[in-house]
Amino acid sequence: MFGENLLNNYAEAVSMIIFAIGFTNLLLHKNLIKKIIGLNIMDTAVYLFLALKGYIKGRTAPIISNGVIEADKYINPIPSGLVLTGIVVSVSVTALMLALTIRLYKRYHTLDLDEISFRLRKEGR
Amino acid sequence: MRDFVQNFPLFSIVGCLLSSSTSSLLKGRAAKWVNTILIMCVGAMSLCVMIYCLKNGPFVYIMGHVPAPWGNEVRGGVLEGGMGLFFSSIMLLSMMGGRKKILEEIEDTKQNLYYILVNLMLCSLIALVYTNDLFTAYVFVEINTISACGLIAIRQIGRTIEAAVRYMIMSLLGSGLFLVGVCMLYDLTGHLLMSNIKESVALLSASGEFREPLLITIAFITMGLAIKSALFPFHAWLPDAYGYSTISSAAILSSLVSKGYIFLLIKIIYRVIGFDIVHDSLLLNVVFGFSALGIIFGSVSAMKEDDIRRMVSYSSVAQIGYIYLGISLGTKEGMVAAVFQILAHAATKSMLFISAIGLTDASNTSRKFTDLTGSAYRNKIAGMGFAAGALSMVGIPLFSGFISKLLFMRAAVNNYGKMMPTMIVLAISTILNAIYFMKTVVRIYSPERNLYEGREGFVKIHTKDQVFYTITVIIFIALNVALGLCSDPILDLISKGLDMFA
Amino acid sequence: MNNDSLFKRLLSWIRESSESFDEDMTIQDVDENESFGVVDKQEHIENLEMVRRKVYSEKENKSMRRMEAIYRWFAVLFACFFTFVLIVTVSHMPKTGDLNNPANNEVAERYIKEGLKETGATNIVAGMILDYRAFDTLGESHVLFVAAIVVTILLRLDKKEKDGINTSIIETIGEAEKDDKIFEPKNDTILQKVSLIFVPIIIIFGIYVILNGHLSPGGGFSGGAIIGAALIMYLNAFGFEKTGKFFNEKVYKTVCFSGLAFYALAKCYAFFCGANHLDSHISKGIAGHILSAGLILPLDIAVGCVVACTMYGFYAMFRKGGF
Amino acid sequence: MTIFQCILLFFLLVCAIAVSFSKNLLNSVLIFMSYSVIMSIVWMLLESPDLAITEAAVGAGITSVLFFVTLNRIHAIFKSAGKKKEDVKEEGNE
Amino acid sequence: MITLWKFNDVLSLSYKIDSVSIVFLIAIVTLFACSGVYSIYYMKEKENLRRYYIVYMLLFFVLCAMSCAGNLFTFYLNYELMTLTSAPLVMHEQTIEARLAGFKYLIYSLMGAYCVLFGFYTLNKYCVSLDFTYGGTLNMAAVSNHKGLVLTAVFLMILGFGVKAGMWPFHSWLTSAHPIAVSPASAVLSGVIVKAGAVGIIRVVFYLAGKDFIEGTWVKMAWMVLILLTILMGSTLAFFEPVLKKRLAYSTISQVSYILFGLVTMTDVAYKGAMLQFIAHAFAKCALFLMAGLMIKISGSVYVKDLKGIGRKYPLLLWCFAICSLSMIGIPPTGGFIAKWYLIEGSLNSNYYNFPWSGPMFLLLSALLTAGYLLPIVLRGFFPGEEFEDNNIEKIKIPAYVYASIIVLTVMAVIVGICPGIFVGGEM
Repeated sequence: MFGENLLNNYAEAVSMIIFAIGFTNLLLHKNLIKKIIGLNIMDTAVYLFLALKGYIKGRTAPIISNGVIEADKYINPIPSGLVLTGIVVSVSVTALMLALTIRLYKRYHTLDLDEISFRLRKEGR
Repeated sequence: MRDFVQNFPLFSIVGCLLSSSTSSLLKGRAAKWVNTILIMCVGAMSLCVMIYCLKNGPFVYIMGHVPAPWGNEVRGGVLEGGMGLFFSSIMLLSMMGGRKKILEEIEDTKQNLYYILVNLMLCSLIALVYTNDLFTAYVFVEINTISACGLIAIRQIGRTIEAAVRYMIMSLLGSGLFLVGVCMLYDLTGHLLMSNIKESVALLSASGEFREPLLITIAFITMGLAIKSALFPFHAWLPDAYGYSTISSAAILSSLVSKGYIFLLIKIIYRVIGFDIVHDSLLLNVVFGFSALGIIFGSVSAMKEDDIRRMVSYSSVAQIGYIYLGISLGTKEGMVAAVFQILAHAATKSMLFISAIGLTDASNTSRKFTDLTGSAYRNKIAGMGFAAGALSMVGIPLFSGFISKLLFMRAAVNNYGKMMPTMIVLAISTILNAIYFMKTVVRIYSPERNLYEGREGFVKIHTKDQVFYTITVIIFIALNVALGLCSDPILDLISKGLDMFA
Repeated sequence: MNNDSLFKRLLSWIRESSESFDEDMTIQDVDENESFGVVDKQEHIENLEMVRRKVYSEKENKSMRRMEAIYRWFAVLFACFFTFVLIVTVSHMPKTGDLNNPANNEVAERYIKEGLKETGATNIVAGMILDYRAFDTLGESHVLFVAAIVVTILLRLDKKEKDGINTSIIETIGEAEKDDKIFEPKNDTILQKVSLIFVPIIIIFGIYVILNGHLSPGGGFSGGAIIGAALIMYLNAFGFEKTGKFFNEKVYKTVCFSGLAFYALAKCYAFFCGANHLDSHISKGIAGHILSAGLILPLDIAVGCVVACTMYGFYAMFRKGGF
Repeated sequence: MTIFQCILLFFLLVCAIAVSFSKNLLNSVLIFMSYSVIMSIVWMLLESPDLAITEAAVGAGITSVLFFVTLNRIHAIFKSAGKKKEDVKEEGNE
Repeated sequence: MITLWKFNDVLSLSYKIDSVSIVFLIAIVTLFACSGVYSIYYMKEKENLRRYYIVYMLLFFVLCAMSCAGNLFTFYLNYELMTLTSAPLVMHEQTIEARLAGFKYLIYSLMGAYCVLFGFYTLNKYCVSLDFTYGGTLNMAAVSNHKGLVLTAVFLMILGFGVKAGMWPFHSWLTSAHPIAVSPASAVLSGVIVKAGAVGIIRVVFYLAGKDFIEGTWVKMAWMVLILLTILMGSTLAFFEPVLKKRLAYSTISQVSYILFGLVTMTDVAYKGAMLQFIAHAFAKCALFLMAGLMIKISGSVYVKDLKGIGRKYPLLLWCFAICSLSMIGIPPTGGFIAKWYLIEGSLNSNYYNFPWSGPMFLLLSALLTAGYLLPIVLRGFFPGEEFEDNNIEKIKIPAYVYASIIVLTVMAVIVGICPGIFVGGEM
């Protein structure tokens, strides 16, 4: 069932648990703001996972100091780049969702999607 | 120095980006013309790419000065070029058809923003079609999602905002799954470019190492893209989003956005994971079940609707089910059928939306069937368009729907395990299609003169008042019939392109 | 917060019927809204009555209550299941921080070995995202752009009071300002003095982060975010009429357009030259100097300007729907 | 170092769970802020300072500010701050 | 075999003419000519005539194309087009019930068409080619291990075409569509379009699957049971039906099943009989419907009981009615007699369980019923009885060309009986 690397990958395990929590919030929480926070948590968890994957024991950040360019002194730079890109995406999506929330609230005065659809059914619109 | 044609993917993508950032300074009309010209240019360039690849095979274009696996790449092939051409032409037609409604339904200070969104949508579609890199695919999927949300929400009534929120939540779940899948894939293979990943995946599956993570990764990516393209259990946002947004948005969303994701999925199946690894995995059976359920459910709830646009939206749930059915058959024929169904559905569904709006205009913008009675006499060309679309959906020969059904049946007959369920599902859904589309056609063609005497809004709309609209619908009908009549060269192109994928 | 209280929370959260917090999110705010300009008050009050009767009356939806309880249990179960699957996956993955992971292959090696020579950037990450994988970053900046556009569509208010509100959810500018005035600072001296001291420092720090993007941690995006935060602080201290003097929508549009257009054109040129094996006449400069690393510095600056303006624009839109 | 990392990860976990169980929205947003700060520290420990800076500026800064202003717009912040409704009104009218 | 257009490797539009299509063409041309002439008079005061005639000519064209179809795809294409073009004729009045009837007609026909489509896809895999060649084109090597599938497909196709041919339990569209449609339309409907289903079954059973493949399988059994039920059911319901056109519609159901009876017997004699029944019934039933239209115009009522004494004022009309009824029943020298003769002979020398005696029994029973529901109209028409005073029948002027069209049809029905050889020469 479980593989042999569980104890080595405890950090990944934690990040994945956080991912699952965020995913569940985004999918199943009733309140819209909580949904959005869940979205952020989910994204950051993925980025944590990615950063952990780039990390190599006993190496330093990929910023070349005093001209040393041996490959075995610096960690893997690729995940950092991907995470940088990803953070921008997540912040723009967050802003968008918040704007939608404001408009929705101005119209329906609630943050609960089920209630809104219930209300629409009642209004017959 | 490579051939000049090979630069065209780069040019079309950067052109879209530039024009979108330029339109933020322009007024509405200017932005409209920029948008039109841009779409035409992109279509022409994709055509050139397709012809070039037909002559001398697919090519890989380095984005930057270092080759793979270090740099970033785009890849041009027959199918990519053809898809680009098709997407841009459908988008052009939808924009032409919905012009009047855009002017009515959107505040004139926000017109140019609408065209910006359309440009960026086109950009993301083209990039999804051409890209050869998974993370780039993720970034452009996000652009696609956000601009689609804008397209839904730009007509600010309560229903569209609610629909946009639902849509965003669903597609954010999808992109989260897709992202984590890509990250795990990167961790397992150490690459992000499709071709390199394919090599390492082949090695891994040969050595049997990392079997479980690989399977779950594939499952995540597939599930994410399926959620984003509204496969059955995740379609809750679809009817509101398609039914209440402004008509061009509805046409573009229903015919292009989900298709872009599906095309990306097909590309991933072929170029990242490898068809032979996928086609005997348990994953396909799950997708098969979901798509079969989706077909039945979509047709049934479309039959229960009394609102014409919601009915058409539900029927597109069923159609997306068809596409996934073709993919999940796991044979070459099934894949060809799925790609052809993408084309046929895009052409038909956008035509249905465009003509539906013509009908509702002629009946005081009410979308209930009771008011639509006889509207085909009030707006002749829209009635013709709707009838043609309905016939194509029902699967009458000479129209595109017949050919895609034929292909599905052929693919199913060659796959003994899934033959019977496929046949039954297709039969049921086709009969349901027949019932609700024929019902609509009979209703819009049955005059109730005495009922609408002198009621305002129920007016005859003459052809000279809607020249663009008429041209659009006529081109749509021609496109449908062309897809139905000369399907052979198109199928030939599709299978060529799929071979180029592998 | 410690754990057992958390556990109590969990149980109570699962058991509670929703009027405890969902209702105070929804119903009680509505009375406040009547003091502010709600768009279509009559209709909304009817909705409210209807909801009070139907949704929140105990006797009418026992079933809804039960549904919600089931819903919560389902949420928890789903989370557990999903976590289990993910942990199983992770447990089969390669070791953390191990040297011979698949991820540490020739790709990363070349980035580190040749990165300085090929891009001229000391900060390899910056070199990578702005040179090797610049296509992603191009897309990324446009993600920000399109998000800004959609937020503008949703929140920018172009309606004056005189053209009436037709059941749509768009409020007028006047209402938004009335809504916003409550949170406007009433010439808070402490805040103004503090921000007078801090804002320049923060802005300078942001500029430093941007300009050193290729030499040290940071880069266009983080620097831009810092500057945007400083602008927002200034706005909170002095209010809109002060910031409006030097930062209005026109500035915002022009900066965004020029930054993005420059970015796209420069990258298009670079890609074109690279792919066709032409020589792009952009000197790499001496590594480690401030004016080096070819296109990376100007791109950082462009991204920084765009991000700063976009962040400030977000805030202004959210506050009162316009600059 | 690993001990410290473990503690931070545990805090991340606690914050993530607490966000979904906290009863009012302001608390959730504050908890989310602290979550981002801890996350940036974790990234600092993982030798990727770029991410740390960006996360600190964006996650803890801009995003939270946007959340706050949103809470203002939807009037969910008074009860959280325990403010009386009346004085809000008179402030609004002056 | 002319090929007009190739869609792809399997689908092509190709036409050729063989014995079946000749018979069908004769029926089509005569019927359309006569009811066209008739509708000049009948449709005079109806509205939007332009649409009516356009659709009429389209239908004529499509039917001719279908009768000459050279392969299954062409046949199916024209079959669908026929459904779509004949629906407007049914709905021509555009009242609510007309629309409902037309909708019912559309849905039934399309469902039938999908059953056909299923079989089409399957045969497409198991046939050598889809061109019609007598004796079947099945690729036995491929079929051998999927016999059940192919049989199912064939049965589905029989059912699908049977919907059009009014086979039980899919007959109910007929009785709702015929009375609603205008008389020339319903004449064409029950004269030709209902037969199109029969032609489709002929094509499938004899020209694609081959009768040796069907012979002795469950398909034949089930099909035969359905047909016998239909024959009996049609005549019985017609016997108890008060409305004239509905009665004729029920009789169409049972009479068309005679054709299928001849097909399912699968002997050459019965096949010839089926052909004769095909053409004889076409003429006679078309004439009957045209006359029914006139009678309803005259008596102003759709019920049979109001036709008393109609023969006093219109003897010629009623004589034609009498002759056509005789042909329906099967009394010499009309075409119905010779057709039923062949049918009974064929079924007698077919050796299939108890079919040799049960088949003829059913035929005779239904012939008696037919006499029971058609002859009383004639008798009451001529001899209304003493207490009859003719006030409800007013004398209206019927132009000569209408009589001419009806008489032509009647005479054709007789000629079929006198010299059948010119319609079905001995060859197949």
